[in-house]
Amino acid sequence: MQKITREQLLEKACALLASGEVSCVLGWGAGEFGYDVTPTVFKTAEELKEGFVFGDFCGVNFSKYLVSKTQKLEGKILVFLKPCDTYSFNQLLTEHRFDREKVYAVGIPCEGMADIAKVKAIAGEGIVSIEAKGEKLLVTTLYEDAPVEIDAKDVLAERCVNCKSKKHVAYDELLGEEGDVLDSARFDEVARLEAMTPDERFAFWQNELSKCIRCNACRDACPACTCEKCVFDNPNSGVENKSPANSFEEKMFHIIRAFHVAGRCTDCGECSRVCPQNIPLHLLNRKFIKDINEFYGEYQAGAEVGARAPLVNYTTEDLEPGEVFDRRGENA
Amino acid sequence: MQRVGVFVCWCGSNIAGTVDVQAVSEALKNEPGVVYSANYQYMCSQAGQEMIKAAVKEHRLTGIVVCSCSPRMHEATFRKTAAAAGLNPYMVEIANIREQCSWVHKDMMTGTEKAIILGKAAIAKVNLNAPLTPGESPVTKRALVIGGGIAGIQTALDIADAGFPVDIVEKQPTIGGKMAQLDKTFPTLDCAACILTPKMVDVAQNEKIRIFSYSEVTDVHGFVGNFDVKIKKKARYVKEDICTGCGACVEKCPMKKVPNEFNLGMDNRHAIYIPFAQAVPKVATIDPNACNMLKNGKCGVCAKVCAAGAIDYKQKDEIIEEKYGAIVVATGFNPISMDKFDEFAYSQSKDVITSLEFERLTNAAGPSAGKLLRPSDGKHPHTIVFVQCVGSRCAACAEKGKEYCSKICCMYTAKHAMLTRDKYPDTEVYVFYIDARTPGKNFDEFYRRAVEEYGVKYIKGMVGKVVPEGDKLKVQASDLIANKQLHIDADLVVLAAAIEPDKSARPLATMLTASMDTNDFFTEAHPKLRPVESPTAGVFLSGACQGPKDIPETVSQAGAAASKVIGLLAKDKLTGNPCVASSNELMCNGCSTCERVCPYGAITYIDKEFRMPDRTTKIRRVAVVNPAVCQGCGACTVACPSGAMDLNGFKNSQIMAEVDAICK
Amino acid sequence: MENNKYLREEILRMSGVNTSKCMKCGKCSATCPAYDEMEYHPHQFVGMVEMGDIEPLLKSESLYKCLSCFACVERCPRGVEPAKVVEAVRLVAVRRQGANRMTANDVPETIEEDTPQQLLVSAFRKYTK
Amino acid sequence: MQVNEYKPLIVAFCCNWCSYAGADLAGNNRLAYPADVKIIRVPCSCRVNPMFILRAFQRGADGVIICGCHPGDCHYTSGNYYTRRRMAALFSMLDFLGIERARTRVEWVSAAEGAKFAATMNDFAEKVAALGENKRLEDLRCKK
Repeated sequence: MQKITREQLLEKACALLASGEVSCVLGWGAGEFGYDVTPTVFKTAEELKEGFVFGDFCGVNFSKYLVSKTQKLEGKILVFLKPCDTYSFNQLLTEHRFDREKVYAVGIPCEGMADIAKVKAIAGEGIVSIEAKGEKLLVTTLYEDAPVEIDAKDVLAERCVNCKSKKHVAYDELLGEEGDVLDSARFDEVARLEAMTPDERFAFWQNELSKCIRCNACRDACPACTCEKCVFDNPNSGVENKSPANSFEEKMFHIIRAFHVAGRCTDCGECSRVCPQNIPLHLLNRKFIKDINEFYGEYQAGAEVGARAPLVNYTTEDLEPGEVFDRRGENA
Repeated sequence: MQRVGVFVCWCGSNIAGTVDVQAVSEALKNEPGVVYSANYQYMCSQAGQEMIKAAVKEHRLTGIVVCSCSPRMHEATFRKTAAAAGLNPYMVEIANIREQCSWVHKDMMTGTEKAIILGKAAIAKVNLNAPLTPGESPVTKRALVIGGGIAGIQTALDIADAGFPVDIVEKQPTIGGKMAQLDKTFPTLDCAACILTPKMVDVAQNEKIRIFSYSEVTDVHGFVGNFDVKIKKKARYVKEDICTGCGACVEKCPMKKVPNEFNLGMDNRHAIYIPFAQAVPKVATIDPNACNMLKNGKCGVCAKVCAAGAIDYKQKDEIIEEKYGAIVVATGFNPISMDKFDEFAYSQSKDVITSLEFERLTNAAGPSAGKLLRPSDGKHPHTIVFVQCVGSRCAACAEKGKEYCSKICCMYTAKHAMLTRDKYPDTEVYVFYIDARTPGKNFDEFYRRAVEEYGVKYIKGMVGKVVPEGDKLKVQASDLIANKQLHIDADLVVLAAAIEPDKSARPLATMLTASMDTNDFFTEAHPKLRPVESPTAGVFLSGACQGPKDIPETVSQAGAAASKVIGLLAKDKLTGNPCVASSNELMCNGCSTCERVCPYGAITYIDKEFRMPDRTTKIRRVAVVNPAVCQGCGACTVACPSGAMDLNGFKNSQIMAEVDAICK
Repeated sequence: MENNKYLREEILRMSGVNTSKCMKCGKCSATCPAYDEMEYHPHQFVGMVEMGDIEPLLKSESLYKCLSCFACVERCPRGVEPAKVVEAVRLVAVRRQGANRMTANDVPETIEEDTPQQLLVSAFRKYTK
Repeated sequence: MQVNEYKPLIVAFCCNWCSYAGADLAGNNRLAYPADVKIIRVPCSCRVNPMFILRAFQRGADGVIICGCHPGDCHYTSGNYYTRRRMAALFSMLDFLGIERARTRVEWVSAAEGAKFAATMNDFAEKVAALGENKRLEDLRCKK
């Protein structure tokens, strides 16, 4: 399904390592299963040849890893960035979270990544291997004799179904062809919820957020959540907590989490991708993005380095908080 | 744990009438940290204060809660009381049980209940209070005035008069600014030069004032009381201290065809020049773009004729570094460009001029030696059309004009029209106006005189277009009162161009971290109550850089700015408000979010080395708040995602504790 | 009066003009080449529509004297666009009468040899809607 | 007896320079408003962290109102402009989660508007009382 192949990336990585341009490569490493991909630092061509993978399950956004890796590792780091990753990359640069000089960014095209939950929903559990074949995925499981053939389009991750951009906004070098910013329908689901009655919305979120186990994966994967120490870990913040003891704390955590990244969130979708409970957390972020776009004009976090985020900006003509509701109907 | 004393005030019957003060002091006795609780008729009285002081000693109190009137009333009083008892004044919290309780609630039960809750909230807060000490910083007793027009001159003179040294930085070779170009001033018609030039001489002779002419501010660091400023003194290729201003060099300079900016390009000057006869400093300047010697090394006449030996072709730009305690911005204004107003044929005909050009034409020291002659053919104009609001009050196109009223045009146009009719009674003078705006002492009387005594024809309406035809200017305009379209054959058309802040203001504002509005006028700290201060502490505003102004207003604002500067420089040390933001560097990400919301530029970032638990070191970017600049609004604390930024006196934990106490 | 309010709103909606932005400077009328032909002038159109005084405009020949040259739109310092107001009032008149003042067939007869092209274009804009 | 009469608990964050002074003025003029309104003084409305608001709801507040200087009049020039954006976003999010809109409000009250302060508090308390107890954002552990 991906237009760019593992071999092309491997060749580029090995060449850059050999020339001394970079000292290591931040890439996707093979995990236990084919769909189980682990962010890995490769220091030699041998390590790369052995462990580097690339395919339809390489959704990890490496931008965030640069914050810690550039601090720890010597020399330049080669990182592969999909178009949506480059927005996070820029946003982190805007916030001075890593040294641009220590990174060699290679932009790679992306045809959309697959969601293993969707694959399992079709092919069932016990997946042994997944092979890409043209526009199809061949899934071999423990329980079926023949591989199950799945249309790759049918198992696209939610964020890729509503891909916002195939254009890279930052890179040192680009592999493959540059795409365009897309008109996505990413706000449709938010609009659907907005159209519900408050009671329905409350029921929806109560149900979703009750699943939260406070594993903090959403926070830890989020490229906007790069605080040295999170408020939820800060005993002086008044909101420190570790477990969702009751429904209030689930909401508290997710409201504050989304509020803290509001205006900075690039809508990369990592939060929902990593959520083990499949809570559609990205909808909270998108709600903020949609509101910001409607209230203060279109804004895409990370589109350019140094941009002033909407919530740390203002005009004297901004709408009043009360008017937020006047703009909508009783339910919507 | 604190040892808190609670003092409930009766305020006579003001509080005690609706609140059971005895019950309140009893109830609060059992709150955590409280070791003493009492009530008294008038806590703010001498006796009440003595009672607090005695209790502090007797019960070794570390915190005080006074349940009384609004903190806006007596917080300062009780802080002083605490300080007198040897306690840190910031260990006092007030529970407002008068304005926000006894006075707004009717029955005793609700009043008492609420007073107890408010008391609990104050106790919860004081339990988390920490002693705060206002920071002190020294004050450099020297002021910088940026801009040497009438605003800058007046400010500098007033500051110097109080005994403080002042430096004026002026980008032109001479001080004087726009006022030096004017002919007469409204509404008294005294000549601008007659009242300005003595002040310029005063500046030159004042030993407290230094003038850096032909200079620009290139860098500003520091904060109120302690600014470090770099000033670039551009090479004028003439030794300023040696040049006597005799003008021999100017006379002999062979390069005579340089447009004279002082006369707005209506005549020429030499490559070496003194802008005008009364210039201060009266020193020649060589225009490096026009001088043959500087361009290709061929000439050197001026050096030969200079008896003093002041010419120095090898002079270089010089950077001067100086410390200042206060900075006054007086960068002034300029008329906007008329290029976009094709309908008035400004770029097509030399006889369509701006009002500032008209000033030069009527000025005795101007290009026509004060005779009102048409720039095209030097003939006497018989019909003059003045057009008001050219580019002012223009909401249609931001590139063309300005949305605001330029304020001064109505009056100077009345002046121009009146003077023209006075000197040349055979001239027909039309003024096309939208509204004649003449608020000000003797202003409307002045305008009416122009109409009634001098016969200036004021027509309510606007000029639609001006078309040069032969030696005439065909003016098509509307007369809204007569409901007619007029066609006037004019000899001269004068456009009252809108004024805008000088282009140098925007980069300067960035250097000063002083805020500006969308029109690039400097913003004042408070539009009514602090009109001459910028929100950035230590930066003051004088003259048209803050908004369109006439001369009397400019001078009064200049004096006001000076008095603010004097008030600042008179202090040996600045005591800050200790309730300022501070960042916990262990938690700070250095993400710059807080810096963006700070209206005062109080936050900077440093790269700091941290020792990590694994004994390695790590360099991280962290925010540092300058307590002398921070005013304590708290915008940064909410912008900070990690909660590293907190506000002393209103810490997150303190406000949370209040919330908890109230919601219990 | 109610009717006027409705008419006024209709005209504002059709023209997309906010007449309250007008600061009554008269530059539109100052710049108007058809001024002398008109009984009501561009600034009056704006002012009268703003006041709801629309009937006299509907009855006036001025509606058909506007050349739609848009000079007033170009010059207005407040971005009011008087020509669009005139156009909207004219449309109201046309719709109300249920018939055009002229048909397209009548136009060629009125054309003189030195008729400027702009006039023709504007004439067709007006008379063939 | 008034035992069963439901009284909402309302937390009002007031900026020191305008709204807190406005509340004082309401007191000076003896303009009554419900005792259920408890005021917390902050230097500027922009000091109000969304965490404070959620905390109040957690501990059982039924409504939270934030009062600041009118836009353009902020003592710190721009503080209330940030408040305006933050709270617009936050309130919209709370609404998105199904929390009743009438429980949150931002109101600009100047130091001269004692009457407006009292009227605002009366109105807000009435609207919140109509909604009844806050059940959607409460934390049962914090209940007495």
